[in-house]
Amino acid sequence: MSYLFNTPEQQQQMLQTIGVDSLEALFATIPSDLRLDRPLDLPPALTEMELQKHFSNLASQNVGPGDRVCMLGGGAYDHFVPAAVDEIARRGEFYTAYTPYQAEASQGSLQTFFEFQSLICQLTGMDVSNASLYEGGTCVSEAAFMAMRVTNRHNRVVLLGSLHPEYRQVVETYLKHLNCEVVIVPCKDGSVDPADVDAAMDDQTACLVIQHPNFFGTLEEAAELTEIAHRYGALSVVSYDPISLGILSRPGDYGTDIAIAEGQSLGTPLQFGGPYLGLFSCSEKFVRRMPGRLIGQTVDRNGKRCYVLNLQAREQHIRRDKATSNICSNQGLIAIRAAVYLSLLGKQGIREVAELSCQKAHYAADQLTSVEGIELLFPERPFFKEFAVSCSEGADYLLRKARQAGFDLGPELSRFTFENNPESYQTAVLVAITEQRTREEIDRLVTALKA
Amino acid sequence: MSYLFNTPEQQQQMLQTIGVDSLEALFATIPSDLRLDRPLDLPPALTEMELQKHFSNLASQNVGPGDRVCMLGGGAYDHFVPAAVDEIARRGEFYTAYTPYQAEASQGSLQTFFEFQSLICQLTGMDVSNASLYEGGTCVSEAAFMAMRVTNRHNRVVLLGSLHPEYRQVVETYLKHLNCEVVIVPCKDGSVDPADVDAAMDDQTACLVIQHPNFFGTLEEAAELTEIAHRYGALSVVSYDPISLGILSRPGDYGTDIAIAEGQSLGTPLQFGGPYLGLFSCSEKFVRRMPGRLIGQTVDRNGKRCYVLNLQAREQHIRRDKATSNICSNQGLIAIRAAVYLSLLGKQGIREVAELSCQKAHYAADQLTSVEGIELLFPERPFFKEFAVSCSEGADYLLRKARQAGFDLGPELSRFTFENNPESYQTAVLVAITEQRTREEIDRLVTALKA
Amino acid sequence: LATQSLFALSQPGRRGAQFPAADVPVKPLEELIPAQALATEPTGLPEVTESDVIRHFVNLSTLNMCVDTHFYPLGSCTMKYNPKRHERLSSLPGIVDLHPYQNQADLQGMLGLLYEMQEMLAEISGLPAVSLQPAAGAQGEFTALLTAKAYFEDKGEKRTKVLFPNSAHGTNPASAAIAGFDCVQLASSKEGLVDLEDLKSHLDDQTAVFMVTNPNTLGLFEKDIKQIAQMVHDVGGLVYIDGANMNAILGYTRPGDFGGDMMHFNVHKTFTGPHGAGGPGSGPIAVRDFLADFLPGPVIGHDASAEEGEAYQLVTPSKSIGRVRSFCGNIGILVRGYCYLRTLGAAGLKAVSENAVLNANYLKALLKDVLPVPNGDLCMHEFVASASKSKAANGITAMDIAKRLLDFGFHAPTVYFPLVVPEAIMVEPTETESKETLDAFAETIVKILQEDPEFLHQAPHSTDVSRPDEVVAARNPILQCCESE
Amino acid sequence: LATQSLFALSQPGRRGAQFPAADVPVKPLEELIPAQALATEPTGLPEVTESDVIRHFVNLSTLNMCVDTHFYPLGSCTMKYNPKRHERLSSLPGIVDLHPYQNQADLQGMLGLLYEMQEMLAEISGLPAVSLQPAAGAQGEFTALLTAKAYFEDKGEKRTKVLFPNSAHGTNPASAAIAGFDCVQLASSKEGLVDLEDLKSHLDDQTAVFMVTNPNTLGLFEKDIKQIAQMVHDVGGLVYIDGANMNAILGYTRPGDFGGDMMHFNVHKTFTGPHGAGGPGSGPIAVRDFLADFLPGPVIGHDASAEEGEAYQLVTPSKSIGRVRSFCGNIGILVRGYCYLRTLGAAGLKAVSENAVLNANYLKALLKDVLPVPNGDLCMHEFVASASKSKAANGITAMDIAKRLLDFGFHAPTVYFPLVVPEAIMVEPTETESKETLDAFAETIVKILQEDPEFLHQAPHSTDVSRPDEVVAARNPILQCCESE
Repeated sequence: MSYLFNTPEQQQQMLQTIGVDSLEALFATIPSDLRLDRPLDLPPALTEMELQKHFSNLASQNVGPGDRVCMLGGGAYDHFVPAAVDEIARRGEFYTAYTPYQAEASQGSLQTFFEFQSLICQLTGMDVSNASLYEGGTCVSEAAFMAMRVTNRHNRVVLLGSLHPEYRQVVETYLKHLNCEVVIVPCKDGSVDPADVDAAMDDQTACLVIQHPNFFGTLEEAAELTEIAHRYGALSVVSYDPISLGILSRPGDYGTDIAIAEGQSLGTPLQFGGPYLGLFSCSEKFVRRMPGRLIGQTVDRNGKRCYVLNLQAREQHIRRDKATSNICSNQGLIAIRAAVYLSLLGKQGIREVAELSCQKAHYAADQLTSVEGIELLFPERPFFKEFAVSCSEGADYLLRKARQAGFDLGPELSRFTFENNPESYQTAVLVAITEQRTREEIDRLVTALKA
Repeated sequence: MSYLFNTPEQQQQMLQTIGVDSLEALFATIPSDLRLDRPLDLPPALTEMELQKHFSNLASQNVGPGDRVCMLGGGAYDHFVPAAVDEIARRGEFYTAYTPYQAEASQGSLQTFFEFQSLICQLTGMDVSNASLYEGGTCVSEAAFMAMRVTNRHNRVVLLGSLHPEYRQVVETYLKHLNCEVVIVPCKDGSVDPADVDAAMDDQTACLVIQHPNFFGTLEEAAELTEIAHRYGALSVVSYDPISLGILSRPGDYGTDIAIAEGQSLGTPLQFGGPYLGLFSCSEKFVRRMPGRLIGQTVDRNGKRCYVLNLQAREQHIRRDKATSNICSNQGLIAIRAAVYLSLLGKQGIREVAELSCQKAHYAADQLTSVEGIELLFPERPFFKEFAVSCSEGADYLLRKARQAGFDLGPELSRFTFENNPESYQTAVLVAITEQRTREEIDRLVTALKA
Repeated sequence: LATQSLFALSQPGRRGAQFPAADVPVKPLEELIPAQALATEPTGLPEVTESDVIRHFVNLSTLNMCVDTHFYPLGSCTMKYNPKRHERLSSLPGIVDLHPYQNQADLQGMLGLLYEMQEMLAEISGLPAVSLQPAAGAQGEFTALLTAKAYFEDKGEKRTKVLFPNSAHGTNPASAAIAGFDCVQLASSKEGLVDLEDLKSHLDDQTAVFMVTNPNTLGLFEKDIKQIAQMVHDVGGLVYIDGANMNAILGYTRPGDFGGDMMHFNVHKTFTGPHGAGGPGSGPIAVRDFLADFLPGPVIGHDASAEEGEAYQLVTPSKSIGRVRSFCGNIGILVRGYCYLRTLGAAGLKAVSENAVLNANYLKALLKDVLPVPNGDLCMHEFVASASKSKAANGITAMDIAKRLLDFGFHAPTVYFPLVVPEAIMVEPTETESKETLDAFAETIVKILQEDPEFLHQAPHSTDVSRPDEVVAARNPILQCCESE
Repeated sequence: LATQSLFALSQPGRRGAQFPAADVPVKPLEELIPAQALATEPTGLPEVTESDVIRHFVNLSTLNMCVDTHFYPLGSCTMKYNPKRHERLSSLPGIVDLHPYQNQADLQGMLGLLYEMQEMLAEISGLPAVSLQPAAGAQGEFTALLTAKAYFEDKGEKRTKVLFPNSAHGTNPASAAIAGFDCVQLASSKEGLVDLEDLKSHLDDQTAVFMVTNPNTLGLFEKDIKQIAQMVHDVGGLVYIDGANMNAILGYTRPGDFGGDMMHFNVHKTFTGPHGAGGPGSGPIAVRDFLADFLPGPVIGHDASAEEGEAYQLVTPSKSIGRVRSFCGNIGILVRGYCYLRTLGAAGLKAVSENAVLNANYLKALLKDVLPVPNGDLCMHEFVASASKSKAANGITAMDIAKRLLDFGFHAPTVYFPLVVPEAIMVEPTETESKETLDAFAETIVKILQEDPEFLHQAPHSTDVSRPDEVVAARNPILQCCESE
């Protein structure tokens, strides 16, 4: 039997010490009428060798970036993951430890998370980062909850219509049953008009949620929108692309109150959508209203610098129903990956990745739109590394033709629902270009699409 | 520049401390006429991302066991490697350490190698194992050298003609210029006749080298041959298949003086032939004549049990030209893999792997010989997990047809030279079956060959 | 040196990862991006080499205790061995590199795996409808509560209350609060179980859900669970089973069979996630038939008669509460859980629980004289002892024992939880520890209790740091390192 | 606990790896294998679980110092950073899983890589013919000496002597002896270089090969190397360059350019192999044109005009000495070396040597007052200091310093080698260490030399064990653990 230690002989010795005469007897407190009277109906047990073959078989039924060039976007990106990230994340000392409840036995995790927080602060220009939340989508809800607590306005939040539609759905799931109005300001021509936002805000609005670059890859007037939010006494919540901060102005620079992001791009493989990494940072003044785990520096009884779980009084194991969030884990191992990734890249590397992605994306956009029938969906809007194109012969046609040539584009906009959903979206797909893509690949795609 | 630390500013500070004014000046002791006056002509430097793409491209030009079912043998086998082996071997603490010269900073390696030695002793029934040599082939030469030292007979060794032909070539390379006669006893019908061996031995022979199971996969009369060697005062050297010892009688059981092996099967991937693992064990009485590194148990100044490099007086850094061998490394990391592998398998697991390989190989032999034109090359000889078949339409035909069906067989015997090289070898190939092969695979191969 | 700050290693101009020059025609950034959107200065990320990064984080890692190096009997956390095959298989190309928006026909292997995972969780729970989406147990609770809410609203009921015993995990009330329910905490009985009287007194037509961990956080099976469920059902409420302690009952009894209507699994606990220094978790939920239509989307559907490449599909239930996260779940963790279930099979899972319970009871028996367990004769997979006796006798607290254990190479048990036991020491050995380890642990506890209390108040003595000052940390929070260098 | 014996963990019936039942019809083993060939009892391997194995070896690993955790200035060993991309790339499917007897058409990617490796090594050495076969530097020496022997024999000469300076690595004479040569050890000059007079006096028509490490083991470049080579060539001999110290001169000068006829590389040193706790190494050799035909087979040939799948071929040189090992070499290590060379390129390699030499000279300068270096004003990539002064002054030996350094988190330098320097301390910092680390190391040495000599004789004080008794070990060798349990 796999992973068991006690030999039958030892089991007998142990039962004797306990004072019962069978394993079965240990379960005496489970009333017999509640017992399962048959074996579980599960597939037969496999040895490691068999399981590995089974996985080879499963993997062969998937088509991955190893087989096709990945230009898929929509919140998950094929950025390069240096080997050093795996080297650290696969150390048993990290992945088989748990929440650092015993600080003395967990300084490795604690300092790493503390440095993760520091790196996120340096990346974003924000004062304080927590040690991570689940992923980008739930960060929006957590930010909205926090904004409600901070502003004491519990009945209204405003979201830009250019927010990732799945993030918007998550917010709606979290808020709609709470008597809280979720107002969506429609996105027109690839971004949201600040005047429309101004019109949507009022003095009962807890926050304005901006995604910049937005779901379509284009830039929002994040600074101006933040000012608008503040004019109404609301918090500005900005969901950013962490890679973009290699060249774009940082949320902390333009006065964002809560900066959130999907951190998958920072060294985590795509793995079909998770586990990913929710980045959550804010102004210092709101720190005691933050959700999630916070690591703080302190000294030990000998005056030595060390790290602890800090401000736990906010958390659910102490505050229970009054906690700032119900989240009681962090994405520890993914946060470690991001810490290693950001350390490796440094200020120069993050700039290079951002610039390469941006330059190559623009080259790709130029080349793709040279194909007859393919046009930028939002030709007037600046974008960072992702853009939407429409295809006169339909989105499916474009995707299929690209696949046949060995490229995955997408997602197609028709997968999603939007507040403002013009006809043109039905023939449009997103294209995301990371630093991994090459001119040769882009040219090959374009040649295939022209053929 | 990759992997460098000193920034230009630091370099200047350091040069100042040294008292020279340029990096160039540090190389003043290299006469200028010896300097290379141009850059090295090497391919351009690649970043990690580019190198990874380059490797994907290289790998795609190879066809590996992931693409075809591996039934290749000839001294390297596709046995299953449990994930736990990789988990340990990829720890930086092991792979980025070096020879444990400083015992206090190397108890991890030292105890692991000590346990490796112990595991090999338990596996083989021998008294003493060293901490490994290069690989199976050079073990034969090292054993021959050692036998010469032990017996003080320096001019004659006898090898069975069923020894791996590459091992035989290595022995010849090592010995032929030393005024030492290398006598090969021809292999007939798959094994060597003890009477022929008896005839070949004399009282000037240092050792008899036996491979069992032999290169063709068949069994030799190892016990009887050992007796013959001893009768002439020679040492018996047995090259074994470590997996086979899960069911076969152990070299120590039948009086072998020096037991050697290629240890690749014990948890090391095929990686195109190396690095592999030379296993070398012997009787206790010869321990001070052994080549290679030996780890010994001792106590430290506080009486605590610990481990050290032992009997270094045999080694080249002390004995120089009088050393027992010129080898000054061991296959540390591969020995660690073998230690983990043997620990995981234990006495039960090694038996299972041996039995499965043996049973499946016999099934495969039965099925393959049901194909018209395919026959066992040595139908009379018992074998363990590998066997030779001849194909009436030629070895190439058989290999090609198998490849087309998704199977790699081989090697073909025509690749090698043998002392006794009958015509029948020209149409023969080896087939090796490990525990990884399934009935479904074997049946599929046979169906394809019959088509 | 290990604890030097990463930022202190930074030197201007040092480089870790490097990237090639652009192979496309490069335009000035200002032509691509409006000036006001561009950063005016670089980020403050440190500048270090790859080797700096490796040495720093490898050395830091060695300051952790972990399952791979130490016995880690952290109660309620199921710190069992994490099989290494899971790490290998979940990292295979074709598994680890799939994009969530790929064409479904190119994902049939992955979707098939996830579908099978749903089926296995349904069978283990006895609850037929599964959503893999929740990112962790706490999100599973929240998701299930919303599912219940939607169900009630669909029936035209608006129920406001969620009940839970005072021994519950803190996430239960926190999740209920965020789901917009009023929280009602119930007393525990003398035996450490749900107090039926107190429960009864709070049940009414406003009761939406009764949340209960079973076995509960004292490591005791709620023997009256069927009756409890009946009581809840009688007022029209639903029973939620917090699955944190599933490791005790796999194959022995199922939440769906003892009255639960909804539950979550902690894949990172019960099915060896692993724990990842705090996460990621994965908290799939299983619910009864009549709740299936309300589950968050997408779930994995299977149509055996579909054309090739379409057998497995992402589908959204008809009355879905919506999404609770982006994409489909913490797939990497679910894949590991799948490996585990496929390795163990039915008999293996049952043996897991048998040995988890055996180990807990054995350790409990070894310690019974020095660390009495207030509640329960037999425990399930864990037990909650109390250090009240030693505290009263000579001042040795649960914290002292926990800290001192570190010196002996044991991670501490959970202490001061659950709140209902004074000086609680909550020990969960798991099935992947040996009798030898349990013996050594028990001997150490006995030894510690004979040590000088003053010495213990200062413990641990062998770790890199000892007794960090949490009060100072909270008073003036220092939450990032750059400011202080 | 970490140091508990693996065998002590064994319990009858415990299982680690498990294998499925046979899926073929099973026959009694006795029908397949003659009875006398079958074992009569099982092996004595221990019986432990997978988790036992992991915890045991992970804990053991933490008792090592290594490059990933500590500065490791072990002289002559080039303990530089091992890039993590090498481990990833050398483990890729299609690289790590190739069988040596596959069809060559199915190996063109691997053979192409190895061919390119040959070409790069030829360019770096200035010697055009390369064999990748030797498993380590020592085997490279042996192989080259046999190659030379075959060359002489082919010319009808039978030369018997191999010369080397007394500062040589022990492998030089050991390899020469095994290759059947008489060994002649030469004196070193006052400057620590080859003594030209002594060399001259031993050169004659029996001289086959002069072996020299350059830079030599004192870290000094043999400035007269061209003249030396000329002297050897004048008597018809060949010059062998031990490439252990190539890290000093990459791109600056080449063995082929300064008179070497043959050399080996230590891929695990110069090109970040890695070191693997003692190996595997890889010791490819490069030789002059006229020696190419004698190299061991196979080497990788390239025919650009060949048909697809046949461009790269394994070929055996026409007058080959034969094989020195089975298969083609330590491919896994060569692949890592290939990664390194492709990452660095020409400018990168030159910068490697510049910084290796800079770091050595800088550290030497920092230590010059406390640990004088007897030979040389400027060193190359390493230097050999002497603790003679401190030994004379207060009895602090090289060994004391080495052991005490461990307490401060530094691996010790090589001590007592080369033999020509009393109380030798041989320091090779490598280019992958920072000025900050070198500063800290130098400060520590200064501090140590001010400590109590008695205290130092007992060092190290913080490690798991201290000063193992090697005499006892050698007197009654205990070489396996089972006997004592």
